[in-house]
Amino acid sequence: MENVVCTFCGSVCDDVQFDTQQYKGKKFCALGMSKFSAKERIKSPMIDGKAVSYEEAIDAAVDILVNSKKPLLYGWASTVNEAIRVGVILTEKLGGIYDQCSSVCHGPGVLSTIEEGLPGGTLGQVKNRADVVVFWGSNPMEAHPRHPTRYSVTAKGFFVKDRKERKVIVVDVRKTKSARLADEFIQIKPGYDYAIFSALRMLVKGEEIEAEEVGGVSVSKLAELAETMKNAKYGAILYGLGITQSRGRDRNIENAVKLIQLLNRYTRWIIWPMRGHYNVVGAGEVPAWEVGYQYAIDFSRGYPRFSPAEFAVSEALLRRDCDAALIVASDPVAHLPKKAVEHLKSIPVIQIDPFPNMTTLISKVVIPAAITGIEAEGTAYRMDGIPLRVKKVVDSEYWSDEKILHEMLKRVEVRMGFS
Amino acid sequence: MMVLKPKTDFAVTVEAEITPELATMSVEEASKFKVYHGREQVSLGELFEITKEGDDKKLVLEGDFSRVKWIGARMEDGEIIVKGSIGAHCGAYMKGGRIEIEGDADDWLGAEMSGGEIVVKGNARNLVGCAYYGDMKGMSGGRILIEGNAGNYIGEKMAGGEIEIKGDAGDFIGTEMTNGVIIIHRSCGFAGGDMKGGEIRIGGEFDLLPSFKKGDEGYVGDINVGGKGVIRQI
Amino acid sequence: MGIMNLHIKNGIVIDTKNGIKAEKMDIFVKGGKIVQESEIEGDVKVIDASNKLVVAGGVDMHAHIAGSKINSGRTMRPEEMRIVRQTAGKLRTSMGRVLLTSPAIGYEYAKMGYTTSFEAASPPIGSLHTHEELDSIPVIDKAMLPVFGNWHLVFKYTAEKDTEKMKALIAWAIERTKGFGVKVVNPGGVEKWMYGGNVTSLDDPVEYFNVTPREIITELVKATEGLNLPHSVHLHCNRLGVPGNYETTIETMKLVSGFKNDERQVLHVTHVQFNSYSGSSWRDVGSGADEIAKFVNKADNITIDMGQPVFGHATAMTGDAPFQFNLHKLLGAKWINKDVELETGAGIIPLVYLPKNPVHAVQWAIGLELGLLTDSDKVVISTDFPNGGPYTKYPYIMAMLMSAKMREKEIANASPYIQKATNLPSIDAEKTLEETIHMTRALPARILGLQTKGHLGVGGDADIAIYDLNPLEVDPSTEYEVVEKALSTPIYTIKGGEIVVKDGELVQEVWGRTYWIDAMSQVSTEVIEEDLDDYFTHYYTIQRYNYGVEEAWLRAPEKIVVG
Amino acid sequence: MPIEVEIITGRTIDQGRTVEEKLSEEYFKAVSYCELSKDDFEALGLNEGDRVKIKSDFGEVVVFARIGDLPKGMIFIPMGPYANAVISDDTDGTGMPRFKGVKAIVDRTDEEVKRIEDLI
Repeated sequence: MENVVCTFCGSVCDDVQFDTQQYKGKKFCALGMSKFSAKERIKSPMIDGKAVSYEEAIDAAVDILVNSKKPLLYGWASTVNEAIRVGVILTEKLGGIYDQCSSVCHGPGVLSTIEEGLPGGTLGQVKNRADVVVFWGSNPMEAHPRHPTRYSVTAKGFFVKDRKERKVIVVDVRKTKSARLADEFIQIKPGYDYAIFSALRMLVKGEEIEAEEVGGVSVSKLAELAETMKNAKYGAILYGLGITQSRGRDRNIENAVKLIQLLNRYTRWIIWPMRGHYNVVGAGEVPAWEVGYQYAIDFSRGYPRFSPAEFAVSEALLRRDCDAALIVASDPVAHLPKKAVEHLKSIPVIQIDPFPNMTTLISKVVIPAAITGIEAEGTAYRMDGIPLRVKKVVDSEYWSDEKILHEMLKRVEVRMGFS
Repeated sequence: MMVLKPKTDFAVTVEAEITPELATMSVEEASKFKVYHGREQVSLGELFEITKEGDDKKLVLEGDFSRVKWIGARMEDGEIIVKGSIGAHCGAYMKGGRIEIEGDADDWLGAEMSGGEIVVKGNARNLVGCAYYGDMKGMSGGRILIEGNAGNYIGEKMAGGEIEIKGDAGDFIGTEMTNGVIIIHRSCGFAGGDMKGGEIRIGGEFDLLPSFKKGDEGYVGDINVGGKGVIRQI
Repeated sequence: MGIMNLHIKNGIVIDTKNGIKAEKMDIFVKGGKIVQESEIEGDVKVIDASNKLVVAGGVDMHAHIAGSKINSGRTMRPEEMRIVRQTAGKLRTSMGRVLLTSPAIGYEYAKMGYTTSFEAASPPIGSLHTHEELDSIPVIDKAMLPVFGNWHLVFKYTAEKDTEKMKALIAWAIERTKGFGVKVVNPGGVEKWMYGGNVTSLDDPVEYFNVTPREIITELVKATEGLNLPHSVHLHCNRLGVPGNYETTIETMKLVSGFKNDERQVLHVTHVQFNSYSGSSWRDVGSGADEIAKFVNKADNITIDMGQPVFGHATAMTGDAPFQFNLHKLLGAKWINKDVELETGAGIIPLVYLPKNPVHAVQWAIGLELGLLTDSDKVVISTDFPNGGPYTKYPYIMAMLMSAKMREKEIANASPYIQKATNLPSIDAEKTLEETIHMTRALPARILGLQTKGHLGVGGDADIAIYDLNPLEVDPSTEYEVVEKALSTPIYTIKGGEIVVKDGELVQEVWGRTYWIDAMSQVSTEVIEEDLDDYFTHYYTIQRYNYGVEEAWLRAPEKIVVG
Repeated sequence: MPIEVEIITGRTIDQGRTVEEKLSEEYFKAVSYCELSKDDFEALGLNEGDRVKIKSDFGEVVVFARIGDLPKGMIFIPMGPYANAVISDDTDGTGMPRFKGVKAIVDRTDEEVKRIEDLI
């Protein structure tokens, strides 16, 4: 099969091939290759570890959800928009909390967009035009292995035809694999991205800085960077978790956006996050059009409210502000801070996922799902928002996320008197 | 005066937008006041024991209110005494009156308040006197005193009034503030990013941004926005 | 409730397409269509419309209701989204002040008696997203217009003056995007923005591609007319939002003087208010509406819509990215920009129109001037939602056009600058109710080429609005408050034969269709195969195989075959 | 002598490759280690395969130690359950825990590295 769409990372490569007979991929990176390979599955729906039918598991799940005062519905980044949409409506009807993986990934980027916007562009713009690319706190070589060749480093485009015509800079606190790929690596002190962006804004405007160094980098070095940025014809900052998960979080990005706003007064620059999961963008876009917000949404009053400080998954758990959880296509037990997991362990958890993981170990109801992109189709948004239809390439007995959630929604509407 | 005590440990957080106005009602009337416990809308009397002593506009909260949100939101006068700790959004949009918290305060204390006074004997968490998501202006008047420490994002987009913290504060103090005063007696992280006006007084150490210049009064900035804010060491 | 037969009895019908001017008559509905009385059999629900105005459902031909632009706007503006219009229950929760959630968009149109709306600009590569949002909007019928004016392949065929290739590209792109027509936004200017520029006239060359806006527009009109699409080229002119731009707008309209189409206009110029400024800066900005209206009235092949600003909150969102950057600098506002590879760009900025602000007041006055001075058969009511404000204010705009007295009252609240900068204060003209009904129903349906919309003749879609207004008795000139209120809250909105709104309240949710145009039989895409392959192999970041939208992915597609 | 460090967590190819097989030996191997600078590694007297105990204000965890290309005083742990035992759960009002830049103490230990299942 040609033109298969990879459902691992936010690069969503749509030029890969998959041999359904041998269950093996071609042209994939190491991450995609592992995604498109046979591995252990959850064998059947389970309640308290005992195998049951889909219908029984869904009934048990619905029981938990309608009896809870405020369920948390979390995950979503590794499934398709069609399933996410049902999930948002389900949360709305249940008066629960909808949150998705961004809240431990690029959620701060949403907060910065609220403050300052997001001057951006698609990855094709980077490929075709960017003569300066700055990876800031991002490490594509390990997180998005084909990103550099397809879009951002060696990619050949309409105006920038060659790697030699593009300057690649990595800014990070450690010398990552991506740093070795760059023309220049600028090592900074952890926690000082914000101050460095402030310094670059000063330097771009031609203001003098009294200090000799900022965030572990000499001001003369920063002045050089500012000059490179001003002299670019079309530049791009592609940022990663290095600035969203460290000191400053959203404020780092906000300050970076202000730098980009300023640079656009001299030349053209864009900034864009290096989103992780293949459809984490959809997990934010779908609720945005359905209910107005991207993540951390509480429906307990019958209408959506947005507040990451309270309703992001970590906060909802730390504040004990949910008394049941439905986890879809995610593994919060493996990816949340220990203390947040403690509360999750104390409430009834329902899991929908193709693969057993750490959350399976604490779940009361486990519902196995078809693997999206292999056994189920649907729409996903690449990290830059480009929509792509992921494909079903093999048949499976497993139900899709969309079908499972739709069955849940139907029952919830009946139980809550909405139908 | 009206006294409220939680009857149980709540399953999830409770949202109770009560103000001293409640104390002017009879116990029976007050019991009927609607609050949220998760998606369930319940009456105040279901969750709290309510007693009344005299007619003054004063609310006393006894027991654990650390998971009760929006207490004193939009209040205009009267007094609230919290014997323990209080949940998020306490005194948000407050216009007048007084709130005293003997324990700790959660996030969004006095967010967008325009008048009145809040005193916290313990610590406060984040977003004290801040603007809500997407709003242009944080606290614009009144006074917040925190005798312990405070968290991050204090007085963001502050446009007036005063916040005083006797202990340490976290990161990003007075970001984008335009007016008002923030006093931190001990240390904090970054202060005054993109501030246009107002004053931040700091007793201990802090992270000075490269976009401030030393003047006679202290550090002036943020130069990136042509700001005339002042950060002064006390 | 299901589809039922309806008998709408004794209503006062205005149906300009069929020449019905406020006549008492009955309307019959079966299977979602308007039928003859004789076709009705079995159970019939009778709606007593005695002394009530009965008209076709409104048609919004230009609004930004779906896709990455409005959705990015929602993300950037939680302050817009937290207004609660309806809590969750049987129906969906409905949210938003001017920007709205998808359920709110459908509900609010229905609650105003509108049943069709067109998304006015979608980046072709993002069309699947646009359709996902359209599919999440309840009640109304819809369609979307992909943008062409800055597409590299359009530049290429413009430079080559190859109409056959341009036709093939348009037909191919509309089929791939499941789009409806040819939208053009600041042709050439957005490409120049990719390196920080913009065009300043119709003859500015676009570097590298060796084309000018004049050539791009001309070639696109030529190809669109060659294909005889139901809708003409739908143009957002160059120099939008620049004082003095009215001259460019007129010059642009002159470009189509040699084209003629028996069915419709050959050029629809959209949200013209933003392109009708005289003066040389914001300090001396004035109205060029008079000149524009004169030109349009004389031309028999051009239509326009108003792009009327409404005082209050709005969000600017357009493919005109360089304009949005200027607005960002002007207002110091937060700013989303989205460059879209090889095709287009976009920008989003929050803004608010203040009556006392001289510029805003001038913009407001110009919109109304255009509505008043242009023939009612050539100007459609629009706010360019959400650029000029909420579409829920259409009844306000209708009332304003019908009442000089109402305008006088509003003018008194606006900046006095409009007295010298615009003609509005001296305009006495008043549109009739029939004319404003025409400008919101039959006219937009005709401009879009929708045969079954905007009228109540047999065979038409049973999209009907019934308002508490007796056109035989009401005097809109003096009773403007009554008129505005009545038009804002229909007694009934019927969509496809189903009652969705009763007494201003939503009673059920139905799902409309998505129209799209298939003109593929008229072209051979062979002529552009090589170029498509070249672009997808070398410059796009997605495979050609994965480009576009299949019909099966849409909720309720309705294909219109052309040729 | 224990040393003071700052913890950075992040993705690695091996963590990504095994992320859908969380209960496998490969995933365990991919996430149950930390990298230290050569200087710190030697200062703690470590050899390949040795274990260290990391303690922060938020918890402690035992992991295998490796040398990485890091500045002195910084350790790197692949994102996952071992890292999450010691990173900061405090979101500082942002909803985002602090996965990077958390202060900790690292010392050599003879304690075993817990299996994934035993971490819960």
